Amino acid sequence: MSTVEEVVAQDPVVARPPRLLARMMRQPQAKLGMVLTLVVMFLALAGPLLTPWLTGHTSTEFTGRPFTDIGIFGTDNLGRDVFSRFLDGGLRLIVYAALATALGMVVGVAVGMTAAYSGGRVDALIMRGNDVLLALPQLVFALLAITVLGPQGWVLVVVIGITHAPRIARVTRSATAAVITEDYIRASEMYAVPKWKILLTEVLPNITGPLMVELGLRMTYSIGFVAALSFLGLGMQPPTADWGLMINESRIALVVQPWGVLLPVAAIAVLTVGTNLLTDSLARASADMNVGNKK
Amino acid sequence: MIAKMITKRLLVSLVILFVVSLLVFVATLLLPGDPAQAILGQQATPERLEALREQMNLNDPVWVRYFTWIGGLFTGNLGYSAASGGPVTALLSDRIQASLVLMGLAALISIPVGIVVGTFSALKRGRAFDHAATGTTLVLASLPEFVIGIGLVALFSTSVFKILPSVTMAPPGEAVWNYPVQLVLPTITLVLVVTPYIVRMMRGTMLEVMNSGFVEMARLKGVPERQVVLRHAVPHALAPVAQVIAIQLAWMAGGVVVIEFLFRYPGIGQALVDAVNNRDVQVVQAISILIAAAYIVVNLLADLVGILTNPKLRTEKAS
Amino acid sequence: MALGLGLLLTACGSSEIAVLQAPTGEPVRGGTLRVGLAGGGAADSLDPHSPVSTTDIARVVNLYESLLYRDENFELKPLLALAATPDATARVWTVDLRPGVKFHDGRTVTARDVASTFARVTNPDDPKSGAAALSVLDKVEVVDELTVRFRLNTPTATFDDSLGQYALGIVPEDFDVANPVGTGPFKASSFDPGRQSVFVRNDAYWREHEPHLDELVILNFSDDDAMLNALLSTQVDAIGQIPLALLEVIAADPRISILNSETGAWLPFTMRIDKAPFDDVRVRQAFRLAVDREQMIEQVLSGNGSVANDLYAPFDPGYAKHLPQRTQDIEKSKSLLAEAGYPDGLDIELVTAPIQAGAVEAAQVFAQQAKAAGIRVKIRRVDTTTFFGDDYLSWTFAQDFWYTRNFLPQVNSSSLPTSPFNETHWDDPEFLALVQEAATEVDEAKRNALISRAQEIEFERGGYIIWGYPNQADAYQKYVAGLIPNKTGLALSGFEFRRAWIGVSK
Amino acid sequence: MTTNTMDHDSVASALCATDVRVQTDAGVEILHGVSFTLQPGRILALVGESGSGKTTAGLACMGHFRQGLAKGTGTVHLGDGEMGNILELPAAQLRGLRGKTISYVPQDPALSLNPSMRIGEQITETLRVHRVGATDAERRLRVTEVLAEVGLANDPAYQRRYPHQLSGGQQQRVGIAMAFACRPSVIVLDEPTTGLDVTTQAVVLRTIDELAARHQVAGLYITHDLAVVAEIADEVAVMLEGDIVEHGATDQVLFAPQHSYTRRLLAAVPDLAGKRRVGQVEAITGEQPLIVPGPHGIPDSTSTTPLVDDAKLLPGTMPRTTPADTAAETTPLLRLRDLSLSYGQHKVLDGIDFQLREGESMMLLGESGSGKTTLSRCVAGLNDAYTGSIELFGEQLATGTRSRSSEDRRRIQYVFQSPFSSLNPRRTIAESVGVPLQMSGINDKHRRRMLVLEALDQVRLGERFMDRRPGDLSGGERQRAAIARALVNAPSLLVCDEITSALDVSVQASILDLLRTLQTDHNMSMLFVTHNIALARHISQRLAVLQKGKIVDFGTTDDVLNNPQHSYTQELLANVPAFD
Repeated sequence: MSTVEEVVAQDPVVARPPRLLARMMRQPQAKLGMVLTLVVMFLALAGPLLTPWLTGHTSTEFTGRPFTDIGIFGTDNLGRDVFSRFLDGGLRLIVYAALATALGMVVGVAVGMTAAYSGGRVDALIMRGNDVLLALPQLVFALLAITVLGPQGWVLVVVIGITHAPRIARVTRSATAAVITEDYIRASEMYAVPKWKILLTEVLPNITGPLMVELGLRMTYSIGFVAALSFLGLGMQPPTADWGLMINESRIALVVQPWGVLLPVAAIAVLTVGTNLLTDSLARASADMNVGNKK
Repeated sequence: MIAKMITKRLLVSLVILFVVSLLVFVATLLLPGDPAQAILGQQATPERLEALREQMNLNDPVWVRYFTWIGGLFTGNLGYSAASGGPVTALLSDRIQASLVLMGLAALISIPVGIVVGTFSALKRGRAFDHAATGTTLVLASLPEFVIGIGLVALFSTSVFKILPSVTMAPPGEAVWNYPVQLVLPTITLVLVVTPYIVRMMRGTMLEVMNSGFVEMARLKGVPERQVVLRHAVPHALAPVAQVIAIQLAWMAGGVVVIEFLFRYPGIGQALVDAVNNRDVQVVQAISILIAAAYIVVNLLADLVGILTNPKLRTEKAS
Repeated sequence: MALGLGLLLTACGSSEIAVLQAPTGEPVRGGTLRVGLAGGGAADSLDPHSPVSTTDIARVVNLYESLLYRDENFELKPLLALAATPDATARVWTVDLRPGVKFHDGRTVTARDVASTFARVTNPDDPKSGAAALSVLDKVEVVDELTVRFRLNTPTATFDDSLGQYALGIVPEDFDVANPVGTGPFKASSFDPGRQSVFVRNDAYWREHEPHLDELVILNFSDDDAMLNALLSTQVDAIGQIPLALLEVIAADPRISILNSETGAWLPFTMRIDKAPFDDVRVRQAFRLAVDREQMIEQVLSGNGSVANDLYAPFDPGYAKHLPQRTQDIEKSKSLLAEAGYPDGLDIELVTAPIQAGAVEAAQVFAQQAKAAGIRVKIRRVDTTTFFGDDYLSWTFAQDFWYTRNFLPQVNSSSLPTSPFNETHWDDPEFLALVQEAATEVDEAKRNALISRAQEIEFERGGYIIWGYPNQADAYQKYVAGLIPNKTGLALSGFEFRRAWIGVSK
Repeated sequence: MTTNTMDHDSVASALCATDVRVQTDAGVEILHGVSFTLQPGRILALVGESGSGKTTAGLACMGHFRQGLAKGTGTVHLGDGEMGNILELPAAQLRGLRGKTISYVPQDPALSLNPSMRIGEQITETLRVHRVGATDAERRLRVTEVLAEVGLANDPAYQRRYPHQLSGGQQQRVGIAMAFACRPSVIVLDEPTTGLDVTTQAVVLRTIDELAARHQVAGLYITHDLAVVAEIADEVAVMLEGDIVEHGATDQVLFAPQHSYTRRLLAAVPDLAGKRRVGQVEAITGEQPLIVPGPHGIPDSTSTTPLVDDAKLLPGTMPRTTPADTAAETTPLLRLRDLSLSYGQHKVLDGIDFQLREGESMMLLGESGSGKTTLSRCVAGLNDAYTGSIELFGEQLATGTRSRSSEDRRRIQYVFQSPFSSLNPRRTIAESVGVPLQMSGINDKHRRRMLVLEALDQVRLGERFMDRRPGDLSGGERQRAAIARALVNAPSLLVCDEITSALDVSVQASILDLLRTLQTDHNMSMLFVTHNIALARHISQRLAVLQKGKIVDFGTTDDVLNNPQHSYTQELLANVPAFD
């Protein structure tokens, strides 16, 4: 379950998912998604450990001239072993994506629930602020931020997290809005349960469905986003071995030496498809679960 | 009533645009490095630097610069490109065209395709077509745009078939659309990125609507199925889908950057990346604002569509 | 991907007549040459005296001509001048102009034009890029129609070198960029900044039979990919400076010829000798010893370059050939570091930017090599603008790029406390003395001796790590003839398209 | 097996359904072979509680099966049956019949009318698809005609309206007009009056009745409301769990029920007169099913149900014994003074004054929009936007619940209308019921659990429910749990807002029973808010009639019901369907 659980683990707010996850895993496409995700996850996590002895080279040493087919998958633009770099290049991508997603979720959920619950001016204010952030496309935002602050890891995480937040906030808000009309919220109001407690104990458990779906979705996007930034040369910096960066460095020679591009592209594709399959089945699961609740 | 709603929307949009402009301006202020230096390069003598700084009124206080700039926005004068010294508008005009052509093509293809495919897989729920459609869209929806792009390139222009150009290379000064074959891959990429969302949304809403009371009623009235779909169901599904389409179009405004970069497409996306590297502050500002404006306008339109297609709102007075 | 389009055309043999033999024999007159060059942008200009981008240079070289110029072997040759001769003190230089040379508008070049040209370049209000090297120039006297006398404030034995800058094209007194009149082999016919410029043959050109071409088109390209594709799809006939890593691939195309020129251009690492850790000469030596120059050339230039010995100006007659080639010596490097107080290595940040093909790559390779010596390099990649921004010339450990120059001019621009780009903050009294003496030494032999002694000092304690001289590789269609290797580091035989001709009709 | 008192050969039947069986896609049979016949000009009522399969049966007559259901088996013949078995007709022919020969009036017009089509157009569409009328002009004539028939305005302006511009009653009449537009021979009405207030209901029923009579249309009237049946139906078929357990002429079924289920059902129906002893019966559906339904209908176990034991008299029927008068002088438990509340210029509550004594139960009667819920929420402190004062035991309460003391909060408890929304689906019953205790400072988990258990026992749920989640409970059980939450803190006033309106009659009966017991045993006061006047005698000693935010009638239940002062109350009483 690594993705989901790992991701869930990062997200303190998702309280009691087991039933949901159980329903999710019942679907074949969830199983497929799990397999795909796990495969890439394994590659990414174990890769760094495997590199030297599996390929005989570290990800930075030189094995020949650039863009030759020395080694299993040839060499890259600096004559380094493509396969070694590939094995070494997934970890950061995934970690950064996960962190960014977690950040976005925490901020977004907090903001969204507050907005929906307090309503009125606060709500309006927060949501307008949201719209402002949303009016700058994520990439433009990232471009600006990264050129201002430089392409350090934390900048990536924060930028992506921040750009996710308003989108997550929207979802959270509407989910919350749907829940707070329910009488059990009014009931706890009646018993003067503190507002924060209402949000945490009454509202949150009832929006985990949409939230986890959003979580999966954002995770998928984050992966693509981190990779895309590296691909634009604004993400990971050389000589780091990173899938996005590999694509950026090797694409000029796609004809001569396609592996430098195709391996990472394939990995990213499989990973995102995997996570998205999981997310999708999660969505279905939570959907028919809510049906269950409504009787 | 409705007029009020619309004007309210408009005002809100304007405010947002204003705040965004502030954001962009501040952000570009923070860009490290001296634009003047950036333009003149390392051979520049202090005298020339100073002269240029003066000419770009980099020496004015910040707020003055902001207002000269914002004022320019309204007079359609986006300032002078630091890099070229020429007016930004002139610099961007044909790039904007190029981007619009690309996005327009993509939209033209993906919207109808999305709606039709979505509707069909909803009607053919659970059948082969539906499974195929949902499967494909799910996969496509999960792929980052540049992955799709590179995939296509590898497939159609380098590794498997070698039938399509992988980069746009209009001889300088010529419009991109004089070389349609070069537009194919970028367009397809955009379409493949955008369509899945439309399909999925259309399918979802159609399924909902087809289960709704009034569709059942229409059937029980003996209305022929195709009329039920075309007259009762589809119109209802369109409103929410319009939202998604708007979001997708808006997304294109930003997402096109990566794709243009990938295909060397001479649009605003690439211009933005270049400008950021050249510290061409004016251009960065202009493009960011442009994209933001486009985004806001599209969303506004979606809202308006929503308002106008909703009889409840349209006839507020009557009731 | 870059070559996608190209290979496609190769694959399904495009409709063009693929010429597989380079044309031989007498040059054919006529035809258009379309040249693609990367770089340049909306800031391009036809100003003869402040070329910035490569495309600017290419245009300037073909529109205008300076008094002297550097030929393909980097030798100083007369161009609009017949000779430039110093007096005994090297304070006064007399230049005899080539008679009968005509501007594009038909007027004859006179001494007055030369004077006004130099006035324009050194105009204190708006000094042009050539001005830096002319700081010694006091005034320009018109002796007669065809003789000019340059009076200098300090004796300069190599003033002729300054006169040989391509950015010193001679223009008429009443010159105006709007009407770019020069004496070059081509006349400007249209110019679209950042896009392309079209030049036509200057029929009144003073060289016999040249130029061969009717028309010269210079196209800007935003990047290598596009440029390569343009060449391979025969949208251009020749392109300047291709990525060395792809040299072999491109060469493999039967329709394409490669022009692979050795140069004296250099891509150094710059260590600020007045800042820790580099204020300790042993650290500088340690760093120099940590470099595996052969591997640098292999990885960064795919082998297309020549090993350097931490010295610039390899083509200078005074170049210190006698010095032993420095090679990687990790042990020595380590011990030096230990002596300098870094027994267990040190961490250092290397600022790099894509300022030139191979720069960022070189940084990565260095980082990898230096590990062995316990030098832990953190690469900080910035973009070109930031690199040349406020901190330029004050980075502790960075890189730079220089075209081929001879020793003294190079020193003037980068290795004197007074020079505009002294990036290593090099200020060595002994070195300084030698250089000043050499600058005024009119006797060539003596001067060369001084120069090589100065280079010994540079070799001992200099702040540059100069690992190699990258080749300049250009590619062109087989049907293009007349282009020859050129050491100046300028692409496509120094942009001397007067020599070029089209073998067969396309 | 099907009991059928009519022999359909005598009259030419309009529709004849025999042994209709319907399965879910999963293969579970939910309709076990029902048969019935519809006669022209007569209306057959198909009665049953939720889940009894009555709607499925109704739609089966039109050859329509909702999602999740497989095509039914059996035969449905129209008129002389030359059309053949509807259940086997090809789609095209079926379409020809629907809306033309046999038409349908949906349960909720708000959902069944296309919100983005003008009503005129929606009716015309029916005519057009069935080629009724040669030209649109003719059709427009028919539309105006039929609109008039159902008693709506029929001017073009009206026809150009959208559904949302009509009231519920008007929407429903549009639905009926649509159904009658093509002059069908059979019409299926699916709970057409649920959700309408009694007055409108009466109008709609009358419309249906006379139209059916005038055009000799055979009607199948699906409903859960036996009172309505009495009003409109000529015959009744009672359904339970997919079977018709009893079928006969209306009077016979209502007054001489054969089947035990019918009896219990009847017994559960509250009547205005209060003669019937509602609540002695066990709840039937959902909770403890009487008999386990076999595939072949229900064995008619006519076991004697405990009949009225006159020993236990209803409070209210004997004012003397109620604390009402004894406590007359003591300060009232609750007193409202000039309670008003308005949103903008719209006055929701307009100067409410009343008092409630200890141990007394008051019914707050009003139709939707009368402000009754707002009023009850003001009392509970859920709505603090009111002016005027609410006093509990003589001392004025703060407006909002948060600003009230926890003691005040404990004293007044509120039970919400919908048990499906008032319990957090993600928390166990014990957790939910425990909240009030927690908030009134009982932190000892064990103690809390004990109290919760007590409360659950009071509402007859008991330990086994403690750790279940609402999802696993039936509506009635949920409502009991909700009540338990209100009781757990031993309140002195219980505010019940429409708490039975979402429940089946039998369940409602059991809840009423429960409330009454609580009231009598714990001498607890109650504010019982409802729109159903028929409940009055079964629950309350006092009755306040609320209209447009004003109390228009007030007094002991008997007084008000026997001689209503206000015209509105009189109208209500006149329109309330009843069978005696």
